[in-house]
Amino acid sequence: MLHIIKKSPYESSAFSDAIKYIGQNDDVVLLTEDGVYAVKKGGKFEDILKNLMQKNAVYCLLADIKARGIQEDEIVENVKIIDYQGFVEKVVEHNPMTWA
Amino acid sequence: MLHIIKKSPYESSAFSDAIKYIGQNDDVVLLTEDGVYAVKKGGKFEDILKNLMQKNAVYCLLADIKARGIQEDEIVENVKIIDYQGFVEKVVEHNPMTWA
Amino acid sequence: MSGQEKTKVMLVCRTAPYGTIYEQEAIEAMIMFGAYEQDISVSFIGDGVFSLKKGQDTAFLGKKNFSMTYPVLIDDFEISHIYVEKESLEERGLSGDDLIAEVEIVGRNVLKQKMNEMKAMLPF
Amino acid sequence: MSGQEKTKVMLVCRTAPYGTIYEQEAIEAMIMFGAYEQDISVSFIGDGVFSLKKGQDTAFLGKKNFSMTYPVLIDDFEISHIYVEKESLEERGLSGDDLIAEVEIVGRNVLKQKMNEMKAMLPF
Amino acid sequence: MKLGVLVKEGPYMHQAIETAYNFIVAAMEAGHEITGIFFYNDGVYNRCSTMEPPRDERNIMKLLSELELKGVRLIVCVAAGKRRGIINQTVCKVEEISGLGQLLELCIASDRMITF
Amino acid sequence: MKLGVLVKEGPYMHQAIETAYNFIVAAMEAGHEITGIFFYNDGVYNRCSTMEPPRDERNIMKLLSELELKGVRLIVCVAAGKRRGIINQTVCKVEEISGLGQLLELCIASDRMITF
Repeated sequence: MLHIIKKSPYESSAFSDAIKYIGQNDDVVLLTEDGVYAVKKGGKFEDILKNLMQKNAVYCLLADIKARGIQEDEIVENVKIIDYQGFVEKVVEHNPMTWA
Repeated sequence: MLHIIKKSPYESSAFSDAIKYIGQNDDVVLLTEDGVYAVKKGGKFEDILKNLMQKNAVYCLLADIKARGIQEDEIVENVKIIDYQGFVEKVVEHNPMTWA
Repeated sequence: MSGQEKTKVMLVCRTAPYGTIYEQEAIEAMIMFGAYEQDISVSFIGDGVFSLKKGQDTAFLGKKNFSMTYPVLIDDFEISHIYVEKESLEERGLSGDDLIAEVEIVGRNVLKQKMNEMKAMLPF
Repeated sequence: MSGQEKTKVMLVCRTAPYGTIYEQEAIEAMIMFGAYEQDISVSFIGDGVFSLKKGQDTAFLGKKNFSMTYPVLIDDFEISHIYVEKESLEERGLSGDDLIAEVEIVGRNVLKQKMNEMKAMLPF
Repeated sequence: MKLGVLVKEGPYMHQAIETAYNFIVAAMEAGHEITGIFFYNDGVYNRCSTMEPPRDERNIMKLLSELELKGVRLIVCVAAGKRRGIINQTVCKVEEISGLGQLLELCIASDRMITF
Repeated sequence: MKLGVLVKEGPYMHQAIETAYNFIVAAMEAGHEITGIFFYNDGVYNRCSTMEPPRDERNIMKLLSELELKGVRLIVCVAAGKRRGIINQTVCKVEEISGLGQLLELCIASDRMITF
């Protein structure tokens, strides 16, 4: 499954609800819209993401991190940045579920 | 101040943001709409409410607890139930701030 | 659709009733989907479990009490399964006795397996 | 309004930019309010602090980058104060150096005192 | 007391306008004056005149119009309304279209300003 | 691959329709087929024809109509649209008004169903 998370993890339970459903190794996470705030180094969700990435890939959407002023060196290591083409590829590879 | 909280504390940061701003003894809390889920005995927010009520009054809106099937005996002790008339009175007594 | 396999679709209900319209419009979808002879299931996780709470009385709000629909979803509207996540119930101080309908209370891991079998998941 | 005391109003910004329109429409309010010669302040708490993050580039989104407005709110649009809550910044791994505008970074207790002085608070 | 109201959410999707309506009715019954209801953000959708909710649901547009008949000012923000297509004459029931300054005027003229 | 799209949020208020639009453009460029966009909940507001956003903002109604010219089906839910006043002929640009069954048909006809 592709878990698309689009709400800020600081504001909404979407992030915390979603990561409880990441059970298999082939589950991947895509952070979009305000969901990208989870990737910020030094933020509250850095350790949760690092722990998650031991088994599961985490992606974030380029347009959304750019808009929010998050620079590449501010992003937790190993989080992969993809564009809308990459977003489409992930949806082709995995069945999507949106957490809003 | 009258802190009106209208989002579910399980879903939104409105509740946790608001209670950090309850500083004075004359601050009171009114739970409306999905905010009323905080009052449920045995729920995650029971202790937080009890702690808060040592200094500050907490009200919840009758119409909203009724609609959500929360019975009076399921409500954390000392939370006061008010109707829309009571809501108006609280706004008259305190300057309101809505946390959504 | 004769001869074809039924399509498995799950409505994933994550929002509380009344505060927003999502749950009400999710029910409207459940009712319509039942008529299509596919394999439709509904799951309640997070605040979605509040939708099934017994004793809802909306007279003071002036709104429709749509919780009456849940008990008849399986028999009257041909929904295949209603799943409720056990962990979400517990976190909210609720148990099966608090619920309005006969539902399948399942652990998160079981529900995740069900999701893996779906062709489509529609979040509400 | 001569001879009368100015009305103190605070826009309380609690939402992140771009994901919803609240922050953008809050800015439109700040710009208009400035023209009325009242005492208007703006506070950023919770996810609202993200609105002030440096380096926003919305070209990939195809949306307007409205963060440019913040640095000129006080001088050009006669907003009296811009407060940012220190605790919310820290929780998000941000400091004053990350912010686009000269703002007053204040602790929650100080901001609470400011709120107590307001005639009206408008949440966004 | 003079009470001003700001509505930031649209009809049906959020309970906000319903809570606002019930609050306003109670306030008027208690003898308070409503200085006006300002519709901002998605709140402007509450004045869409073409709403046709099912019979067993309240028609929010009409309920608000009843308040207007009782003398409550309904003010729709021009910028928020234009963006969303809700101030076109053929589309919507809008009595007073105004700029954001009117929201500040409500703050000035009211003893309390409450947001739904 | 055949991709179906469900849009649950209104324009401007939420970024959902903008992400959906950018996703759909990228998917079509990559050669995938969009089986349809179903507008539900506040998503129906995306088809309000009277939108007049400021010049430096995208007109979402028109962007979607451009997709339609490229052959993408736009389907507005009749129940959600009626409730909100968005399927009246004089008000809104609606090509296909349909029941919720069409949403299920999209699930059946698509390899993937994605919600914005």
